[in-house]
Amino acid sequence: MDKELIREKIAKRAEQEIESISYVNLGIGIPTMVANYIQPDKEVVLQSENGLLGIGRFPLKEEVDPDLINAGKETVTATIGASYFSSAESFAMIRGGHIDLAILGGMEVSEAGDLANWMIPGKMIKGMGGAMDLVQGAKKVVVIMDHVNKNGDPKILKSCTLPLTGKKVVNRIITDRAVIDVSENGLVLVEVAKGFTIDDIVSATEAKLHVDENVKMGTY
Amino acid sequence: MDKELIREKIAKRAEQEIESISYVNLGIGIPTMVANYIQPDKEVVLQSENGLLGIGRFPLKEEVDPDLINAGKETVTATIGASYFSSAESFAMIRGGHIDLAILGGMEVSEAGDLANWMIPGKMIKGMGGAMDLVQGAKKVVVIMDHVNKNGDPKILKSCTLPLTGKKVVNRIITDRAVIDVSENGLVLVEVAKGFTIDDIVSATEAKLHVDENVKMGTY
Amino acid sequence: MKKILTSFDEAVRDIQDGSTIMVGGFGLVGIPENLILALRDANVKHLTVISNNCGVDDWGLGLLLKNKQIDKMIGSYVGENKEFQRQVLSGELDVELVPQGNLAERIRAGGAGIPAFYTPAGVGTPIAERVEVRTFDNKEYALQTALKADFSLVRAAFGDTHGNLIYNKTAQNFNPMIATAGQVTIAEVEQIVEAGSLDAAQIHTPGIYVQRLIKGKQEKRIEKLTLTK
Amino acid sequence: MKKILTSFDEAVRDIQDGSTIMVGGFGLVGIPENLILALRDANVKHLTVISNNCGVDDWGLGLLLKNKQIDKMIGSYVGENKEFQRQVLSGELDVELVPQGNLAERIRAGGAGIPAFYTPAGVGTPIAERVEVRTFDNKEYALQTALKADFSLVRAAFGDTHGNLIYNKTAQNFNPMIATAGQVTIAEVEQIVEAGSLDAAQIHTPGIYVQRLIKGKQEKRIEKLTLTK
Repeated sequence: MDKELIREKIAKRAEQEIESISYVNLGIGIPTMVANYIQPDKEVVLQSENGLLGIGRFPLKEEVDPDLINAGKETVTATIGASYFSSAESFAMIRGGHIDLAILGGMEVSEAGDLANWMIPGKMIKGMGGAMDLVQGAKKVVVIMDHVNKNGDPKILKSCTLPLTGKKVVNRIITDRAVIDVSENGLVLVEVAKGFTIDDIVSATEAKLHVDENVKMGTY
Repeated sequence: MDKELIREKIAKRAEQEIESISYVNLGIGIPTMVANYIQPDKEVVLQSENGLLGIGRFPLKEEVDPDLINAGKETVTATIGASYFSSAESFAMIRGGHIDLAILGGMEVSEAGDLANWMIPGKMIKGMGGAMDLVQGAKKVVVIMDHVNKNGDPKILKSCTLPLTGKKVVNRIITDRAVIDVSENGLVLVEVAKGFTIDDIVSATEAKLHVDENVKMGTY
Repeated sequence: MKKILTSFDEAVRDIQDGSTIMVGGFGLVGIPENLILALRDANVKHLTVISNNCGVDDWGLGLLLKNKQIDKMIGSYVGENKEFQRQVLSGELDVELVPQGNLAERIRAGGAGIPAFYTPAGVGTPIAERVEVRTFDNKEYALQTALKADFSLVRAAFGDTHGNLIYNKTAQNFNPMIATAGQVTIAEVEQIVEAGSLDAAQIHTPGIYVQRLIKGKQEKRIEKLTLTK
Repeated sequence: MKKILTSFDEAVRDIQDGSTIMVGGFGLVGIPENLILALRDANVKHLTVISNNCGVDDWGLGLLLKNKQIDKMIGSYVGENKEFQRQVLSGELDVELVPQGNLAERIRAGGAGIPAFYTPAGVGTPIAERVEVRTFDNKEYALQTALKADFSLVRAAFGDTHGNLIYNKTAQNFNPMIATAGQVTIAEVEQIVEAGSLDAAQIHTPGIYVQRLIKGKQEKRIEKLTLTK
């Protein structure tokens, strides 16, 4: 499957995590794409940590306002019923547990739900932006990423090798191959994507994987 | 002199503490009266800790808005250029050192500049309101009060007997009889009101009083 | 998108005996009048109430006091209420007095996920006797912990169907922070308008903080009418 | 009532070598464009800059970077700027990366007289290695200290003659907190209006925080133009 289709597949599956009447923060990259697939019957308000509750679609050319961007610095519009506020208020909202769901990208996730997604030692210094705040503050944290890296090595590990974004913060991992929950007893495989077997997933995962008794096959 | 005239005298003297182009918080009671005497050529913005920067005069009957009060719960108006905000923002402003001057009433002031003005053990429980925040946050704190209490006993003491509002917080004391500065070396008598001698002030003050070499007599 | 109720009784129905509630307002300005009346009628007991003041004898939170529904009061100024004094002196009512700025910030912290912070107010006074005092840059500060509530009751001038609120003048006061610090926040508003009617840049309380909305007619009693003649 | 300037050079004239400055904006949105240009022209050196981002190579704070005016940068995301990378790797530039919410709150604390507070962000990560970690209610939090500046540079859509500011949409971002945390706050505004023209209940930054005002024409460069076709 080509890269774009894989991204789309992950984004579509991630959309199912979003409940109607909820406030959601979508990270930069594939998480932002999730917005494109939100079912029209769901009432969802998207939060942008730069100070907007109610991100709308991208603007038409004539609607572009350079003062209106999302956290990925892309020009956007605001929905009806949106509100603007300061960064302090925005992170008060995030830190205070008012965001129902945050969907973020990941480089590595550990058995304990640790997440690493902000830096690779020796590489470009970028900064963590709002990720460290989001993983601590959102009621539910879903990480979406490829199951293995470019070299085919697992990204779901016994423990992370990269500097952490947060410790014990991930609730669910959605990859191109599987959906895995972080439970108190470790990782639980709950869904397997089309074209993969349980063994495929287990062997592509370094961390110990418990297979849920109701694991669903070929769900996406 | 009757009570009302004494209050007026103190308020008028306290007005001289207010510089042009400054932000001032006036406490409840005589401090509020100070507003009546502010020289019209001074640009002064009065802050009210319930969320108003720019307290105006009392309203005409037809202007009364029950949603617009000062911290003493009196109906007021707002000046041109005023702003409203929350209590958290209001005290961020106070605590953050943005208020140039706070004028408060006092029960007792000590040699070290400690202030007691919020409770008398065994009497009615009222609460400190915003006084403890104001004395810590304002750039300059002026206490205005009678020089002695109803029994003729000094209110300016070696150390306060009542529970404190703040420790080492007072910069200047203005009474019906004198103006006294709190310095690092103790209290300094800088002005004596009409009809009093330096000895009168010293004997009506329990705390040790240094007499300023330029002490002014009969200034108010 | 938000639950818009029409019955005040229903709005407060799940507030139970022993609940902690926060109530907006400064004096009688900006108080959720009808939610308080409904709480009185519901007759729930053993409440812990967090509010700057406690109403007057016959209005606002004073009504709950009179009805002996409050076990503990956390506030900054309670001097307007004779029944309050009586209950404290007789031991029926527990009171925690907090400097007003500390109170506002502790409530904000509760809504903002900040468990504790340092503040200068109260240092060297009886109220900081039992808290940690720490020096930063040669000045002493007291540790203050966050306040949260099971239910927050606020009043706004306008509320839209997404729960966005705008307050009027000094009726804003404690309401915005209190709206953020309740597990469930119930907003009594003077007018309910369609989402989109309010300017997005001028919302005081974003809808995310508000779970229930109800329209209420306000008496707006004036405590101290002062006039320029 | 406020000093209204007409020269950007004059507006930044007393910012000296070694000053700590805070600059509003998120990406290139809401940055005080002309104040930054004037600072570049003033060629002051050894600045400590506190800002969420550091501009791009040829605009915003990137201009000061290119001109080697910055010794230390405190921000949350600096990934858009190649020169930034080069200077950090070569040891010319010191950088302190702070989670965005911690940064916003530390600046707010600086303006609000709160010397320190506890926050969950960063706990268990490298950035909390050298700070106090403390448990409240079974969760760990890191102590964060306030940030202040000698000068704060902000941009608003409207400023009135009393210094009251209103921001446009997401150009608000860090500007309101930064306005409170500078010893001297300089506001570049798109329009200056008479006091009284702005609704008192809709002011984002009360004039008390603003020492100087100047009107500036904005380029408002767009970093990532994304359109619905």
